[in-house]
Parts: sequence; structure tokens; C-alpha cells
Amino acid sequence: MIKIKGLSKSFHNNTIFSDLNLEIAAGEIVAIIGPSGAGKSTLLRCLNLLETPDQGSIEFNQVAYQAGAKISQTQLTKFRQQTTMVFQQFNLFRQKTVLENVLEGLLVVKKLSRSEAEKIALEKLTLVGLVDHADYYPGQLSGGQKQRVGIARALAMNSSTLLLDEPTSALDSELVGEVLATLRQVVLQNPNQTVVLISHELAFVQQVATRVLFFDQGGILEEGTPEQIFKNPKNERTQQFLSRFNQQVFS
Amino acid sequence: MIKIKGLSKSFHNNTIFSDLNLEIAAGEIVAIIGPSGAGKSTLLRCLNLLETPDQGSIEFNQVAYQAGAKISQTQLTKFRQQTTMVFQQFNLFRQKTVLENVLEGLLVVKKLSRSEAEKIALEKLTLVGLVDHADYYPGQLSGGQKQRVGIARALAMNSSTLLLDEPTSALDSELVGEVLATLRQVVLQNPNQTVVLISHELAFVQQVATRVLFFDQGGILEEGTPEQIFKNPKNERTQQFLSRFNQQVFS
Amino acid sequence: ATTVTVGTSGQPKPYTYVDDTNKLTGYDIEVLRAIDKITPAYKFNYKKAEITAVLGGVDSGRYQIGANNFGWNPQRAKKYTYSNPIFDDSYAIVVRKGNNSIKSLADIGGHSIASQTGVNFTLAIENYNKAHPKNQAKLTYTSSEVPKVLQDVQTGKYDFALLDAPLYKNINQQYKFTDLKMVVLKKSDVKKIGVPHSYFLTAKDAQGKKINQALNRGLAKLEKNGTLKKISKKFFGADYSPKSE
Amino acid sequence: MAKVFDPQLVLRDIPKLLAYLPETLLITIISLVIGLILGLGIAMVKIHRVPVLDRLLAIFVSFTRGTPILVQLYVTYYGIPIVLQYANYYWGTHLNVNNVPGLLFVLVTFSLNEAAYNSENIRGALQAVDAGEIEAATALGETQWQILRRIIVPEAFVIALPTLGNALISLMKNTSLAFVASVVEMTARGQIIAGNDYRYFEVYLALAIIYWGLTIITEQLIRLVEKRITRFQQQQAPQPAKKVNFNLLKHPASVVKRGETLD
Amino acid sequence: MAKVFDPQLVLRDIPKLLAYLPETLLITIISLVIGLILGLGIAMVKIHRVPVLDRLLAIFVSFTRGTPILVQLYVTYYGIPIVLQYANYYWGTHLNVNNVPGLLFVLVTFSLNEAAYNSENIRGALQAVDAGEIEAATALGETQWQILRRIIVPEAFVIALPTLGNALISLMKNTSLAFVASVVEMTARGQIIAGNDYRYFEVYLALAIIYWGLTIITEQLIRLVEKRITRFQQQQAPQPAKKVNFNLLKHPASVVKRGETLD
Ligand SMILES: Nc1ncnc2c1ncn2[C@@H]1O[C@H](COP(=O)(O)OP(=O)(O)OP(=O)(O)O)[C@@H](O)[C@H]1O
Ligand SMILES: Nc1ncnc2c1ncn2[C@@H]1O[C@H](COP(=O)(O)OP(=O)(O)OP(=O)(O)O)[C@@H](O)[C@H]1O
Ligand SMILES: [Mg+2]
Ligand SMILES: [Mg+2]
Repeated sequence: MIKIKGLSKSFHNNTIFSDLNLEIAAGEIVAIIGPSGAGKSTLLRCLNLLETPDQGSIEFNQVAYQAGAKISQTQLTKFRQQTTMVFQQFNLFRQKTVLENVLEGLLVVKKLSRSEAEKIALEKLTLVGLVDHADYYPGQLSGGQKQRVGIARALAMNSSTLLLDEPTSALDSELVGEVLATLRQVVLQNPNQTVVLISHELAFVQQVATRVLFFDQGGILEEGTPEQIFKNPKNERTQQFLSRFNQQVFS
Repeated sequence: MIKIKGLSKSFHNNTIFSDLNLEIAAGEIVAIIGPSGAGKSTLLRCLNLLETPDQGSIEFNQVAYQAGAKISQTQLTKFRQQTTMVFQQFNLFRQKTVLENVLEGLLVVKKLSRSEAEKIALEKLTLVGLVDHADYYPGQLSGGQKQRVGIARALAMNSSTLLLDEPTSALDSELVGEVLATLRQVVLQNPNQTVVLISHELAFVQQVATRVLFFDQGGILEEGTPEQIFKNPKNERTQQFLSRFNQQVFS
Repeated sequence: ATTVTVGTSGQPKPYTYVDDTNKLTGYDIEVLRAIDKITPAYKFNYKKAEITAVLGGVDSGRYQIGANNFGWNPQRAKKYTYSNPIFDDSYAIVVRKGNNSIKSLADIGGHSIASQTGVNFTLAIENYNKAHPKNQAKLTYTSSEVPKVLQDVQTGKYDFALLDAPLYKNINQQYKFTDLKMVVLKKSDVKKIGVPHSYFLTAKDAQGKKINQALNRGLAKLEKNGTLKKISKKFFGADYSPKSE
Repeated sequence: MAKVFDPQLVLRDIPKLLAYLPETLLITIISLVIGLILGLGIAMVKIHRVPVLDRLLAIFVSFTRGTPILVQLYVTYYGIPIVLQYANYYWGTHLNVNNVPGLLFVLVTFSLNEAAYNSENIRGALQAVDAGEIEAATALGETQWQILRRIIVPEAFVIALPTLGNALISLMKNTSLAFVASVVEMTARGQIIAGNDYRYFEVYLALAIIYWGLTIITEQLIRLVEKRITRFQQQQAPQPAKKVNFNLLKHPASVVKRGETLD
Repeated sequence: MAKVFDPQLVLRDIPKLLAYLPETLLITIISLVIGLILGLGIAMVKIHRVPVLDRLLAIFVSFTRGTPILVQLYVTYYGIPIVLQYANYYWGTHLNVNNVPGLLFVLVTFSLNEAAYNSENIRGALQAVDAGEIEAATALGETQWQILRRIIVPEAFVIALPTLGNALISLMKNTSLAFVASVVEMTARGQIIAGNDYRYFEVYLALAIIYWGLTIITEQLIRLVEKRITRFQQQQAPQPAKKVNFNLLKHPASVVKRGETLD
């Protein structure tokens, strides 16, 4: 359960969004779509405080963050553990092996014992089909494999919410399928995993999302089930946006 | 008129192709398609001696090259002037402005006067729609604009044959159209310009090529008009190759 | 006893050097050791440093005594307190064998010489050149060591060198310059170069003066009991110890 | 002919000089370590633009890079006592650094010099660390300090190493100036030996051979370290035997309901 | 109290020292230019793996990087005459370097030193030049020499400049060692001054100020050059007013026959 209340964010007088309210129930798979520069990434990055919101509050089941209020390192860590993120550019630790990448958070942040941590890490690597590659370095993997390690690293933290910011847009089209398949599998296997996803892969969004938000002009212009949004968009800008997309994808 | 006779090329015992024969008439637009690693680029690069063939000869109207025979710098320059190349990675001179890029060959190789050279360069830049950007540096251009400068630079040399090695594959899909349109225009406007083209843009190949060669396993497996090759491939490997392509393009 | 630090560069031999057994010794050093023995108020402690650093060290109070075959000159006297003479020096011109044109300081005009900075010989050449603007000696400043300068005289790069006679004898023991000869300068020439003595230096402050007095008392005793003469014989094979008038 | 050059002496001098190798290495290693730590500190101050300190350190770095190290040794070793002498005289204090060993001044000077030279290099390396990895560690919940220690420093080290290696070699050769501050290391020892036998050229040749050897050894060590810490780049891992291929999306028909397991 | 430090002297010394600035600059600039040219040569030999020469130059570079420059000065200034003396003695030749001024030895030593230090840097820069641009120039028909001059060297210069700048500053400070070969530049002049008045500390301070100033000026000059030659990177050109858009392919209907003109 995520509750976002009155959230505002601007960069030097450039307001990205303001007074944004959003509730996401546990187990929802929320896809955010919208034009480039709308602020989708910024919103997502506010959820784990990679960007500091100017105003408003973000509440997870267990912990809350209030913009402007002081927050201790312990609280911050606790807040950040509510979410894990899979990055567009993978952002694997290049000096660490695949296994060490997945272990990192478990050992350093969760402070698990080595054996516990390894058990979890290998489990997640098995899930994404890379347990054979545990001793590879990121530089020795394909883009699709890298992103699957990113997913394993995120899953290992076992946080309630998974944040995905265009997890396939840095991949060649050949590798996109590989990663989307993994994601699909993860999502389908874990009914309680909340997911907030930004993606241009509308086909994918259509298949996995339980709710779609169309984000533009500093706010959520329209929301609904994939069915509603893709087949029957009400807002004119949504229509426009989707028509352009449909052209691009199906041309 | 290009005559390739008995051309062979290998890299340290790895034979890429051998005893290859091919004639291309003036004004033809020959597209070479085929799987990755087949040796398409190597063949194209042999045509301007960026790779030195091991055996065989290459003959243009005016000049000939015989593998193994000594060649003087003057002859080499003359041979290279028969063709100009547009590169996949653009390969613009980054320290030179757009105009200087186009001028380079005119001044240094053709030894034209500054004013003559500028006249030609501006003409070609106008053709590719970048005359406004004459004073930009490559770093300040989009990928599509860079490739159009590459085309202008090649056209300015006014050589009988234009070599294109996947001129759009380093571009975002948005910019591909821009470059293909420019190429199409160039090709259509100059009926005597011979073009040898490697491209994965089969739609484009279909539209502009006068002849298509399917290159694989060290040789030309099949050739014909676009109509023949795309609609009615005879060779099994060609069929296989095109079916995969069609899937990818139209899915 | 108060500990007093002596600064020395460990060269030139035989005034100050480290011998084959890795022990600091030399005429200046052994004289100081002898003074130390008969001066209960102080205890000397020896430190080696690069030559300019020895002078800088006395300036800055790092060393209380400088012992490095220091000669006397007015500029230096402004900065440091001089002890009584510890050594009766003798100066020499070194030329190639067969060169008979330089026999005294008066002959150096038009001849070339390389000399180090901060030594009396260089000042003497500068003074000569000031006095004979039409017939100057060709002076090249250098930071090369003396043996190199002597080698350059031997090869003809320079016409002559000016140095302490005892030093030349020592160097020649090592190099055996077959093509060089030494012309010992007469008393009158020696006076032009400077006071032909060497000294210990102390700082120009109250403490420096006190140490200086102790040094002088010690020197007087050593002269009287013949120790100075003994030390001189040991290092130079001859008596160069100063005689008080 | 006079024996202007005696190659035997070169051989004789080498072991005599090597007896002072520990001093050379001591100065080099201690200055290197302190210099790296201080250099990292300076780099951090620069990156975070700490007011005032930032400017002061910029002047310090500029001075250190802009003046010969010999002069810096003079300024610390002779300048500080002079300042204290004046202080004692005018304010009646009794400050005295004469009992502080010269080695300490040498170490301070070389460490500061090393810090100044390395700070720019370290700053560059720190800033070249992939921002994405820092974000990833942040998102995992690591603290700033953990990120610095676990992600930033190891990566920056790889980037900075070649330049740090060059600085180390310069440092090692510069230790030959320590004699100015009464510290006897190899070069000083060489001067003392030559003071005894007047054989300067031979000693300098012997020193050249030793320094050259040291440099070659150091370069090899650096190369070893480099090889170790860039394992992640070099090693061409065997390509995976089987290519994992989840062909799910290719067949939109095979939609699986949530909660079901695949495979 | 004795005047252990006289700031007035520092001020008096500065102009005296600056009178010898031309010597310092002369040595620096000539050594820099020759060093760059030789360095480029060494780099080319290394890149093209010229047999034998390649190995010899590697030893030369290793020696030069591995030994203090002071020692290198000794080796040339002391060693060459000794070698000739022996040659003359044993083979009866009449070689003589007495008339060769010390400055030449200094220039040779510094140039070679600079060449050795820069060769690696230049090699790295040459190899970092974009292979694609070289291919493009080749395809246009430029000769190897034209490519080197017009494409490779200008690009490599941009890459190498920061390191070359540092080498230049080191060189400038190292010229202070030229006195070993009896060449009087600023530092030597300082020692001569101090040899007269025994005010070493003041002279060294004055030298520090001058070298610092020189370094700052040099750094600014390098920055200027850098700014000029990296125009192509920095200048954020105004975005084009209208975006050119040939919308031809979007409408496959509008196929034009060859030879027809569009627009
Ligand atoms: N650190 C920052 N400083 C200043 N402006 C920023 C910063 N990060 C993002 N912006 C601006 O905020 C706006 C929204 O950016 P954001 O990345 O959230 O868009 P987006 O919806 O994710 O777009 P895209 O689909 O292209 O990723 C953009 O105009 C961007 O330029
Ligand atoms: N310089 C080289 N040295 C060694 N092998 C090379 C070299 N250049 C190309 N090859 C090899 O030659 C083969 C043909 O390469 P080429 O680039 O011509 O293929 P291609 O048909 O253009 O493929 P693609 O569609 O991927 O560009 C490949 O196996 C390649 O690895
Ligand atoms: Mg985004
Ligand atoms: Mg290719």
C-alpha cells in the first residue's frame, strides 16, 4: 500500500509536477505512460528518494516520508528498503561479479550472514535464469543478461514494491523480449509484489499492468485498466499519444 | 561499370569469400543483404581498398586494381576516387565543422580552389537540407543530421560509385526515416550514380534497389530484382533469412 | 652539559668526510671532538646535511656550529660569529703540465676558470675582474664538484683551477692526474683571496657568542698542548695548525 | 693516463648505497600513504565545494605544483624554525623544533607534495565513477559512507592507478632531495661516499642503476596491482554454454494468469 | 636579535633573478619542442613496432623515466667527455667536446628526457584517435602523411594536452638543475647571489615566488590553448531553428521514379 499525498517536485523553478496524489494497493501493477519529459522518471525516483520531493508525503505500509522533515540515516535506509529499482541503464556494479551484485544489498544493507545472503541470491539468479553466470562480471554479459541481473538484484531485497524505469529501452530489440519475459514471469509468480513501471513497450504494459496512468503536463491526466486506456482513451492527449505510439509500433 | 574478378579475402586463415565475380553497370543500385558476419562489409571495404584483397582484380571504368601488384600513392588515390563511402558510424571529422567536413576531400584530395570547393560543398549540403548547419560541429548534430553530412561529404567527391554500409543502423528509429528519405532523394535525382548498398532496411531496399544480392557462406547465393528476391526467393537460405526479417520488421 | 649540534656536509675530504668504516671524521671534525673532550659545559652532536643547508641550518638555529672548512669573508662575517682560526690554509693554482703562463693571481687575466658559488676563490676572481675590466679572467659559475673541474682543466676545457693546496693533494691521491701540476700561491696572493684560514661558524646571537667563546678557549688549549698539530699531521701529513701571534 | 673513470667503484658503491635503501623506501611509502589519504580529503573538499577551505586548498595545491620540491623542503625545514625564532623573540615564547627530527619535516613535505599532486587526479577519478552505480547503491539503501568505501573508492582507484603510479615513481626519485633536511638516504649517502673518495661520477652512475632498478620493480608491481583490480575488464569469460531464452513474448497466446508458475 | 630573515632581500632578489628568466625559458621551450618531435617519433616507432629500434627505445625510455634527471645530466655532462678522453687515449683520436657549451648538454638531456616522458602519452593519444575518422580520410583518398597531419595529430593533441601541460611545468621546474652543467639560469643565479651574501633562504623564497608565478601563467596559457582547440566540444550551438524533415518514407504511396526531382 503506497499513499502519495500532495507531492510536488521542481528543478530550479521548473515545476515537474505539483500536488500529486496517488494510492497504490499492494499487489497492483501500475504502469505509467506518457510523453518524454513529462516527469515519469522524476516521480518514480521520488518514491525511493533518489530525488527529494519539495512538498508532500509518501507513505508505505510501514514507514512514511514527509518532505522537508529531517530524516535519520536509519529511517532513510528503512524507507528505501520499501522499494527496489531496476534501472534503464542496468547500473550493475561493474567490479563485482553477478553474484556479488546480488549479494551487495543483502550483506551491506540487510546485514544478512554470508550463507543466508548467498542462498537468496542464488535463488533469484535461478529465477532470472542466470545462476550459471554467477561468477561473470557485468562486462561479460549481454544487455539482456545485465538487465536480468538488475532484476535479480532488486528482487533479492524482497521489498514490497518494485520500481522499473524503462527497463528495456537500453536494449537491442532482440534482447527486449528476453527481459520482458523474465519480468512477466516474476510479476506473474508473485501476486503480492507491487510494481510501478514506466515503459514504452505498450504491448507489454497491456499484458501485465493492472492499472495504467497517463502522465503529462505535470500530473496524471487519465487512469484506468489497460483495456480502458488503450482501447478507449477519453483524454484527447492520451488519444494523441497512443495513436503516435500505435503507428510506431505497428508500422 | 565495376568488374570484380576472382576476388578473395581472408583474415588469418579465416576465408571470408573467395573467387568472387560480380559486374555492376553504371547507374545500378545494388543492395547486398545477408546474415551478420557473412562478409558484406568486407566486400564493400575491398572496393575502396580499406581492406586489401588477397587475390583477384577490381576494375572501374577508368582504373583497375590487381591484388598483389604494387600501386603508387597517385594510383591509389585515383582508385579510391572512383568510390566514396558513407559509414555506419558516420565517421565525421569531429574537429571540423560540417562545411569543413565536406570541403576536406575537395581541398586535400581533389585540390580544388577554396571557392570552387565551397560552391560544391554548399550545393551538397543544400541537397541534404543542412546548409543552415554549415558552421556546426558534428557534436552538435543529431545522429540523422550527422549521417546526412556523411552523405553530403561522399556526394561532394562526385565519384561514379557510392558505397553505403548500413548507413542507418546506428540511428534511432526516429532518425532512420530522415536519412533514408535523403538517400532516396539523392538516388532518384542522379540516375547515373552507381550505388552499392548494405542495409537491413528491407523496406527501403525494396523501394530503391535495382538489384539485390543475397550474400552468405562466402559468396553470392542468389541475386535478382527486389521483386524476385523478396517475393520469390529460390534459395533455401534466402527464404530462411527473409522470413526472420519479415517477422522482425512486421511484428 | 648542553647539547650543541654541529652541521657539516661530509665533504670536502679531508676537512670533513665519512671514512670507510662509515664514521664521520676529518680535520674540522676531529678538532671539534678534541674541544668537546675538554669542554664539560657542552656536548657536541654531529649532523650531516647538504652544504647550503649547513649554513641555512645555522641561520635557523637548527645547528649551533657550522664546520665545513669555512673561510672568512666580509659578507659571511655579517651573518655569523667566527671562531678563532682553526687552520692555516695554503692556496694553489692548478694548470696543465707545460702551461707556464699562470704562476700567480696576476696572470689569470684572459684565462678561463670554472668555480663554485659561495667560496672565497670565486670572490677573488670576481674581485680581480672588477679590478682588471680590460683583462678579465673568463669565469664560469658551476655547481660541479671539484674533481670534475680538475678533469676539465686536464682536458683543456678550462685553463686553470683555484683551490686549497691540501685539497688538491688529496684529490690527486685518488685520481693521479698525470697531466696537471699545482702552483702553490705566494703569501701575497693568498692575502688577495682572503684570510688564509678556516673557521668554525656560530650564530650571531647570545648563545652563538657563548659557544664561540668556548670554542676559542678549547682551541687555545689544543694549540698549547700540541693536539692541533697532531690532528693536522694525521689528515694532511703536515702541520697546518694556526699559530697565534 | 689518469684514471678519470673507475667502473670497479660503481660496483663497490652499489651495496654501500643499498644499505640506505630502507630510508628511501620508508620516506617513499609513508609519504605515499599519507599523501593518498590527504589527497582524497582535498579531492572531497573540492568536489563538495566546501567554502573557504576549498579556496585555501586550491592555493596550497597551486603553490605545491608551482614550486620546485627543493624549495618546499627549504621552506618547511628552515622557514618554520625561523618563524618560531621570531615568535620566541617578539612574544617571549619558547617554541623550538630543533629536537624534531629532520625526517619528520621530510615526511611532511613529501606527503603534502604528494597530496597536492594526487588530489587533482583523485578528484578526476572520483568524478569519473559511474553515477548509475552510485544511484544503484543509494537505491539499495547504502549509506553515503558505505557507497564511498564500497563503490566509489574501488572504481576511482582503477581509474587513478596509472597516474598514481607515475606520481609514486617521481616521489621515489625526489626522495633524493631529503639530504637538504639532514636526512641521509641513498643519494645523500652517495654524496658522502663521493666526499670520501672524490668519485662523484661513479657514485652517480651507481645511483642511476639502483633507481632504474627500483623504478622497473615498481612499474612491475603497479602492473600486477592493475591486473588484479581490473580482472573485471580483462578476463574474457567463456561464453555461456546454453543461451537462456524465455520465449514467452513471442507467442502472445500463451498468456499465463498471475500466480501461476512458468516452466 | 640577528636578522635571520630579511624580507626586503626577497624583493631585491626577484628582479635580479628575473634577469635570467630568458635562459630558463630558452631551455624550457627548446627542450619542449625537440622533446615533442622526438616523442612523436618514439611513439610512431612503438606503434609500428619497428624491430630492434623499438627495443632500444624502450630501454631508453625506461632508463629516462627510471633515473633522476640530475643523474642524467651528470651522465651526459660528465660521462661524454670521459668517454672521449678514453677514446682519444686508446685509439689516438682527437675528439674534443671542450668547445661545446654546457647549454648544449643541458638541451640534449632535457630534450631526451622530455621525449621519453611524452612518448608514452603521445602514443596513447595517437592510439585513442577515432579509427573511423582515419578510415573516412583514407576512403576520401588522402595519403598517410595527409591523414597524420590533418586528422591524427590535431586530435591526438587534444587528448594529450593536459598531460603535456603537466610535463611542461615539470620541465620548467627541472631547468633549475642546469647549473650542474655550468649553465646559469634562474636557480643558478640564485645560488650565485646567495654565494655572495649567504642569504639562501631569501633567495629560495624569491625563486619559489617566481616559479609559482610562471606555473600559474603556463597553466593559464594551456587552458587558453585547450579552450581554443576544443571549441568543437564546448560551444553549444543554437539548436537549429526548423527541424528538417523529409517525410518521404512515411507515405510509401509517394514513390517517385528515378530521375524525377523532389521538392
Ligand atoms: N536533475 C535534474 N535537473 C534539472 N532538470 C531535470 C533533472 N532531472 C529531470 N529534469 C527535467 O525534468 C523533466 C522531466 O524529466 P523526466 O526524466 O522525469 O521525464 P520522463 O517523463 O521520464 O521522460 P522520458 O520518457 O524521456 O524518460 C524534464 O524536462 C527534465 O529535463
Ligand atoms: N579486421 C578483421 N580481422 C579479422 N577478422 C575480421 C576483420 N574484419 C572482419 N572480420 C571477420 O570477417 C567476417 C565478416 O565480417 P563482415 O564485417 O564483413 O560481416 P558483415 O556481413 O558485414 O556482418 P554484419 O552484418 O554484422 O555487419 C566476420 O567473421 C568478422 O569477424
Ligand atoms: Mg524517464
Ligand atoms: Mg557489416
